[in-house]
Amino acid sequence: MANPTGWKPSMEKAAAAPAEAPEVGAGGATRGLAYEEPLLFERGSAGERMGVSLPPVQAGADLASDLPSELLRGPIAELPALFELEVVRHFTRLSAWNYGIDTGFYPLGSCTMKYNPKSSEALARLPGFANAHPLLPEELAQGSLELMWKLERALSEISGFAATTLTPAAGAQGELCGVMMIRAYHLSRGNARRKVLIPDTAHGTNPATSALNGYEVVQLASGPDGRLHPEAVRAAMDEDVAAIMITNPNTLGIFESHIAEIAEIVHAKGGLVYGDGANLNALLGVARPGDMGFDVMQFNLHKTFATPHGGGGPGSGPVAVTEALAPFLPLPVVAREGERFRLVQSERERPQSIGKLREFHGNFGMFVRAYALIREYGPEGLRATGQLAVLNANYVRAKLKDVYHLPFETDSLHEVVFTDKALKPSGVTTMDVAKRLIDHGFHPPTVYFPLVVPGALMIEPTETESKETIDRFVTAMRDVADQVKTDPEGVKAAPEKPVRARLDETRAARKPVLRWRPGMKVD
Amino acid sequence: MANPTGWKPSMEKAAAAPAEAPEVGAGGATRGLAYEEPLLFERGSAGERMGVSLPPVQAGADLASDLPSELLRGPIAELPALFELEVVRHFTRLSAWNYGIDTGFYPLGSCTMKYNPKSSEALARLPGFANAHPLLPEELAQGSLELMWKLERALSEISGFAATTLTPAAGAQGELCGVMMIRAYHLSRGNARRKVLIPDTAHGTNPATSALNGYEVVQLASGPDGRLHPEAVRAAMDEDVAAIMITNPNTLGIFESHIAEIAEIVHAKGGLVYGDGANLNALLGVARPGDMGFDVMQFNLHKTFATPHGGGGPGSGPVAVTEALAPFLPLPVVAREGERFRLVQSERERPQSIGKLREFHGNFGMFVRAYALIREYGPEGLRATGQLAVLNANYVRAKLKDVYHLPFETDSLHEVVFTDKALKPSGVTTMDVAKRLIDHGFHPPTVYFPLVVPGALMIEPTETESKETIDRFVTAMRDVADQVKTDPEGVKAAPEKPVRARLDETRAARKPVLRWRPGMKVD
Amino acid sequence: MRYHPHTPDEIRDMLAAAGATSLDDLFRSIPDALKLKRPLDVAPALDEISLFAELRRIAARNATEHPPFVGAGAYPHHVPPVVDQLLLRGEFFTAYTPYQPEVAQGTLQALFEWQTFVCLLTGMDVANASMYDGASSTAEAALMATRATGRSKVVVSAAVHPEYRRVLRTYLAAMRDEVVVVPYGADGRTDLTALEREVDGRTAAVIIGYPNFFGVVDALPEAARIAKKAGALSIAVTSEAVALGLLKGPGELGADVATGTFQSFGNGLQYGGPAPGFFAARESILRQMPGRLCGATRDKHGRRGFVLTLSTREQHIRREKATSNICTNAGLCALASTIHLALLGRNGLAHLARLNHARGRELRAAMERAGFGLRFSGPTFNEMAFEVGDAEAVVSRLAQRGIAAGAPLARWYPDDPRMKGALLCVATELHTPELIELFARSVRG
Amino acid sequence: MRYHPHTPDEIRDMLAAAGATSLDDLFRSIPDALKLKRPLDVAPALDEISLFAELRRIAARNATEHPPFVGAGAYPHHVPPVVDQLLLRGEFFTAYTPYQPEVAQGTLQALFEWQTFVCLLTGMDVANASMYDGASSTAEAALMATRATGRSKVVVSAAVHPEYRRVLRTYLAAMRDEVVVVPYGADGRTDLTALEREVDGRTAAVIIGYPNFFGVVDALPEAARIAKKAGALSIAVTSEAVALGLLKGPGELGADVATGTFQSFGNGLQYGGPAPGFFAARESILRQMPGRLCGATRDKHGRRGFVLTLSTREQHIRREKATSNICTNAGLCALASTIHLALLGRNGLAHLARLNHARGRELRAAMERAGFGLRFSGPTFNEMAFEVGDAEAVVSRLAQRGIAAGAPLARWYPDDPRMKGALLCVATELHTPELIELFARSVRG
Ligand SMILES: Cc1ncc(COP(=O)(O)O)c(C=O)c1O
Ligand SMILES: Cc1ncc(COP(=O)(O)O)c(C=O)c1O
Repeated sequence: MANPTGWKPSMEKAAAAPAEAPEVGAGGATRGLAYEEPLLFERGSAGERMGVSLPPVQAGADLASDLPSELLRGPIAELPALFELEVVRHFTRLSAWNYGIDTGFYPLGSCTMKYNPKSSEALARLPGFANAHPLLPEELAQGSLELMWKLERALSEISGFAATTLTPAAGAQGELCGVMMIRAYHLSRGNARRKVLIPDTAHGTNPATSALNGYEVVQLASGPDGRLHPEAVRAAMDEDVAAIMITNPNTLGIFESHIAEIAEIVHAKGGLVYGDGANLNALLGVARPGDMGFDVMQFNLHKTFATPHGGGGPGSGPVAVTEALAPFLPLPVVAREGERFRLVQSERERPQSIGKLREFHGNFGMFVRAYALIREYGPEGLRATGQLAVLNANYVRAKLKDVYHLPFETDSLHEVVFTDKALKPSGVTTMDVAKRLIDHGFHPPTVYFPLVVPGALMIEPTETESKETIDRFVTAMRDVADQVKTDPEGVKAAPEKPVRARLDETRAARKPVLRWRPGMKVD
Repeated sequence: MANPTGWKPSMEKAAAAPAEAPEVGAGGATRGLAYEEPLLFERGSAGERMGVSLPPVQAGADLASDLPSELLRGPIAELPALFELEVVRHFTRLSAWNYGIDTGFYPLGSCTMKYNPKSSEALARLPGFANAHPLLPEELAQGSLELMWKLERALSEISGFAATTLTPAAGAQGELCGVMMIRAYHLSRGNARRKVLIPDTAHGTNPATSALNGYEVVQLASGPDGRLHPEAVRAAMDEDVAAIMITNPNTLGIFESHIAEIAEIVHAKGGLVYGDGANLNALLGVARPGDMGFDVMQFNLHKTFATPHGGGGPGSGPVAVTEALAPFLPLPVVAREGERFRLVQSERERPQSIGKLREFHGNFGMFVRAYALIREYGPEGLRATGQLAVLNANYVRAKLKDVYHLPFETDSLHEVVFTDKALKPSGVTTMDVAKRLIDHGFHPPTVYFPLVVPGALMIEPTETESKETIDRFVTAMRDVADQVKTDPEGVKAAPEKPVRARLDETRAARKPVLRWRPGMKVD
Repeated sequence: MRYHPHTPDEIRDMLAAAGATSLDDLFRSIPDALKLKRPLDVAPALDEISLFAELRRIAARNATEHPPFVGAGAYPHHVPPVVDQLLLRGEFFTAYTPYQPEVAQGTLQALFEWQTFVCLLTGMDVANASMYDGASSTAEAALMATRATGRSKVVVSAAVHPEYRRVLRTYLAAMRDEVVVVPYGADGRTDLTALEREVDGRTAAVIIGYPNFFGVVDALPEAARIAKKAGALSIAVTSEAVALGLLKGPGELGADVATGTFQSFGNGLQYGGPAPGFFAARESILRQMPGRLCGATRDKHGRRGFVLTLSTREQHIRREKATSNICTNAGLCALASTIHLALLGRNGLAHLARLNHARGRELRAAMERAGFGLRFSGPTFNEMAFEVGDAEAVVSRLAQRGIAAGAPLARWYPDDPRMKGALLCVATELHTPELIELFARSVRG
Repeated sequence: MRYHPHTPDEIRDMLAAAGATSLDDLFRSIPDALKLKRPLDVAPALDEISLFAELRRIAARNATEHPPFVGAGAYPHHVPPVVDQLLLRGEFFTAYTPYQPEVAQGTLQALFEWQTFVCLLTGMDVANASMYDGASSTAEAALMATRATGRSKVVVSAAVHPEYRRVLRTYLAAMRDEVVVVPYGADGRTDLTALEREVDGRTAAVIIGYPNFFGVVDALPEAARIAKKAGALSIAVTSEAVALGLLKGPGELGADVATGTFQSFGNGLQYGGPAPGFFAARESILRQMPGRLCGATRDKHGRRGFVLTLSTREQHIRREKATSNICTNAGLCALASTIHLALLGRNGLAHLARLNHARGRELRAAMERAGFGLRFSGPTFNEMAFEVGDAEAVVSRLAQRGIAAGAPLARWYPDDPRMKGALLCVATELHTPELIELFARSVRG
């Protein structure tokens, strides 16, 4: 095999070096065998090799006869020719370079990285669900429709709203859907309005979503306690404001306790209150956005309801609304008629609908998993989820606040944000701490977000982590803080254990290499 | 977490050490993150934690009432109390300490470590197969019976025998079954006879099996060409010899070309010829033991027909026989009556049967996989399997015979045996070479077997390995041979990369610690 | 609770450490008036055995015994079991967006391989790390075109998937961008004269299906030429990506952007989602692209590695100035496609595409034998519209036998009299010749 | 061929390197007369899609909709999906016997955990790394007893699983060891007076079921005492290991050896195999034990690790003097049990056992309501024999409804008139109260 990954074979040299047991981190991290693996395109043979077993093509299926020859292509030369075992080894080895929830603690703030139940995978693969075509005649798809209808009802109850659409593909599309409905609502009353108010703690998708809807974003400063204050809203609120987008608890893990008053202020001027539900995990069974003055809210089903999204997705972003906004829900809508269910697909039946957001009905595969989780938890389980998520975060906070700077003394709910302020003298940054945690055996927290907190370290343990695990994480965080004092360079040199040391992001952006090409070089 | 695995946390020290990229072996082996993991029993909480979700026990199910109280036990104190994610992480991390076929090349001679198709796993899990109870009324188990009947037919054809039993659990039980039938055959003619002839190249299960049947083992020396010679057999053969057990090709990967003459000699004195079919992979579609004078032979289905046996099993050891031995086949036997199949269970129908070897009908789960493979291969695929297995072994042989000592110049079939003779001066042994291969990224070959070859290195690539893979393995073997010259200590220090360096086997045997106990110590 | 590790003792200790008197006390920052005073009104908890029984009951209410003869944007294909067994590996399955590249090289290299597969099949220079689906990907392409060209008119062929067009309208509504639809001809291809007429100096993008909604291989080269002449971007939309194993990539035919879905590779039907939307374009448009991008770089020892890059386009940095609001994408679905494409490779993809085309021809022949002609005369891949008289009646009749017959085109084209009897059907490697014959006969009834 | 990587060119090059002129030439060491001159007469090759169709057809000929009410050595239990998803991890699934411990620590630690689970449940000191199944494990125990005691008589209770006894006879036949069967009483327990009479100075082992074949908790402590008095080893056989979550381990009750299967933990029915046989014993017998043993040790850096040990007992070293000929065992099945037991743990196992016992009582109550009494008066766990009149008739009648009713005991005890109407039935966590009620009513008909 050539040497595309740039490692230098050097067996003799290294072998001669004195053998010693590698360091072991608080999370048990040590070193073991790993394997360099070239790109698929750098593998395989020039020949007829193939990793699938397909039926033969009937002889005499002469293509030219019915397809324009100028549009035909032969086999794509740059594609590799691999056999099944080669592919199995490739992905088995690649996977070992990854860290997932199944590997260990993954306190990535704002992402609610909780355990994804394996049962759900078996359920989502039941042939009736997995093989259902989205355009099945309704009488052949009653199972899908029943499940969607029941999930909609459950989500409406959990969030305290009148109705829910399951369609959106992820949180951001849920936001898009919600703001579109807000816009449609205002339009229906004559004027779409121009502005959307967004606190400075908000996730980037909030302003981006507003912009996509043609709204001008007015950023509101949070108070010294990390909360949005009524005054700030009152000052910015006017008849030209379509809505305010609030995340509650916000991205600092702090409950926006003035939410009711803020909602009043906004409603008084005819505006609507959008709830970014990405942090709903904190409130499950304890409080409901629909009871706080929110008019519309998206769920991040893949976070709060534990649907797998390995590598960055898929998500699912259902949107719940009040009665007033229900007419604007996107299509399709599942309607129940006795024991039968049907899909309302046409604007003729829902003239005020904002229309369609997906080619079909949403990420059904995720609906199955989320519904299964809700059914296994029941009311008590859901409430315990919120309570234990908040307990874990507060425990971490209590155990670390003496060594890491806590920018806000305000109560935390499901996550806690620290900063690298205390480490500054040593020159060690949040990024260094994050990388050093890898050598201890933990996935780093979210870093440098929210933007209002310089050097933020955002820790969200979730309810599926045990006290033992959190105690080990706390030990690691404290070890790193100690090491910053004794050996800052050691911290900056991290990580040492993974198959790759710190990667050069500047180089990647300066000369983008975004795909393989024959003879590809990275320099 | 305590520190049961004996590693020394030492983050500062090691982190301060100069960072450098680790060596990379010819098989791509490098180092990456791994995780120390305590025993299950060293984990978990003292409380009510549980990793399963079970229905409640109806209240008022008062045990004492109908079970003798002196026999009742409470929860077993030493068992751990874990939750699902904890268990998932435990086994995910443990698995990463392993090397399997899916990880890389696994040339473990005599074990035929070929790719285990993933399709077979999906097929074996079809509810109709997976959930079938062995005592299902026959009319409800026609699927299982049809599959067994068809597999029996296919195996009989592939091996060239009249009939096959699927019952035995593995190769060794297949041998047991075969020798029992031989014994029953002789008994039926008045005398069980006393001895079994076994060449010195035989696998340990052959003599062990004979002994289990009360036979005295007479070992025959192979000739200088690694073959058993007719003279040796003629000299040892008499009316007291029940059978000769021959592995063909033998464990040197050499075809016993005198097999026909040897069979004649044995048959002439009323003896039978047993074939150890563990190496059948070499002959698939090319030659058939049934055509060579063998009277009975076991298959190692889990090897030749690629059924998974992770960690040491399960196996499956069907036995094929000639017409003459068919009456002695163990029970059950699958009988076909038109489109219906039934199990012959009773000695009344098969008075000469040796009886039962398993509580039920054999390892059915393995039958599904083996049958699927045979169906996907068809005649051409089976023949190609034998041919390519032999091609790979001969290619390895050609590429290494100048650096490793080849004890026999005789043609090889599916595997090749080298020795460490050429390395002796340096003090490096076969075991050292094996361990050093690990650092290169390969599973070591079988070592020190067969016993007739001092320091044997037994390499069986199988047909599912590509030329590229074998070329990398050859490079590794040659690198090691070179290193032996320049740096023998480096080779003896191997392996360096796995989570564990060389383990102390003497210590393990001197003071056996074979299970966890509270406060367990290893010293 | 198998997912909740906390024992009563641990809860007590942790509360003490956190200085709280009870679990409720942790929520003191929530005004009492805003708290829920009752248990949620959702069904009671189920143990795993009952859960499986209940979901099996629900799943059994779907009829999925036979492969559907309907495609129309979602295609029934065989997914080799090896794909799912690799996909389920926890290290892939339970990792999120690779924000920390040193512990996400597996995800990142696989994304880099995905981006390469998308480029090779579409004939484009660059591709992103995936989109929600084909429709939103196409809508984002249109938005990108309006940004890139500073123009606001989007011209779309009526032969582009109608649901894609609905999503396009939803996305563009807010920007008050103008969507103009041009008709198709009797061959099922876009009417080029009409297109030529509509595309002008105000046109930002021309959108055309390839193959289009009718399964017809539309006039992409011509459409691209018309767009280029007017300084507009041409966007080719593909929902049956298997076709790209037989047909040239949109990039080779002059398209500037290629969008659609790779659902056909490694992703089952799942009642319509999730599946990986793809987005590919020419190098020149790179910095206008939505979504995540994975790029190659080196680590401090000089070893090649991968990272997310050019993120200054994205919402988490650029906020309201971002090229899109997309954050979570369809990573796992993209991985499934990547694994399936790796298995197919050069030879398998070509074979699969030929096979699908051949099955399409068998369907056509069988339907003709049964007395049903083609609705459109244009060239097709594995999907085509037949003239069956009363399409809705056929669908209900076959539904009674548990067969999904096809998509009655009149549902989307109520005003086009030609569509009254048009039934859109597909045949793939899953539809054996016997099954196809049976189907054609049942359509006749 | 997706499993054969070789291209024609590679084959050519490799043949050249090997100095062979053709693939056939590689087999020149096989005399021509011994070669097969024709293609094998097996069915032609199938592509994956056709393969799945064919095996689905075959699987569909089995009726497995309802959980069977028959146990008799194989028990229907719920296996949480997480077990299988972990088991399928390639590093476990495709590794073999851990001959090279440095690259097999995963397998080895899991085996060490398995051995510990077996010891904890059986109350024994040591356990091996698994056996083929319960029957062969029991037979090997008897052989071990004859070796250890130098005696040749094996006394076995007629209430031990009849198929186990058949296997025992097969295994002992060659050694001319003598097997004596002692009867059971009206309570379904071993007749202790008869046992006392049979066990003498020539007796190597006493074998008794726990619970026995009738589901009855047999008189193990008494039997063990009788054996000990005569200097024989007592062997307790358990096929429904869930019972050990509620009943004391055989070791606690005086047994010297415990054998049986852990199929109930993590291993499905699979028409009877594979499943992990277990073998546990007192420390004193350690060196007489068959099978592989995993032990703890340290590596050169002092870190704890695991290896296969005491292999001087085994065939690959001792050859004809080995304690057994077993080589490949049931490793993967033992891993499945280990994972399931880890999930169950202290609390889950106790709960599962109580639940099974409770379901057994519900079955008994339902059958009594339906008019069917117990055949035996002895205490039972989750399985018991009912008096149903014509047992075979009941079985065929319920088979027509796709239900596996139970095991008619007369099949194994044709000469015992008491067994004529005896039907052995089981109820586990899979048999809901509703299902049990329905079953009892259908038995009545
Ligand atoms: C607070 C917040 N809002 C919105 C989003 C966007 O959700 P998604 O990534 O599902 O589009 C996220 C996810 O990162 C988030 O953390
Ligand atoms: C030559 C030979 N014979 C017999 C056996 C025994 O087969 P099994 O391990 O399936 O019992 C083996 C397996 O190691 C073998 O290699």
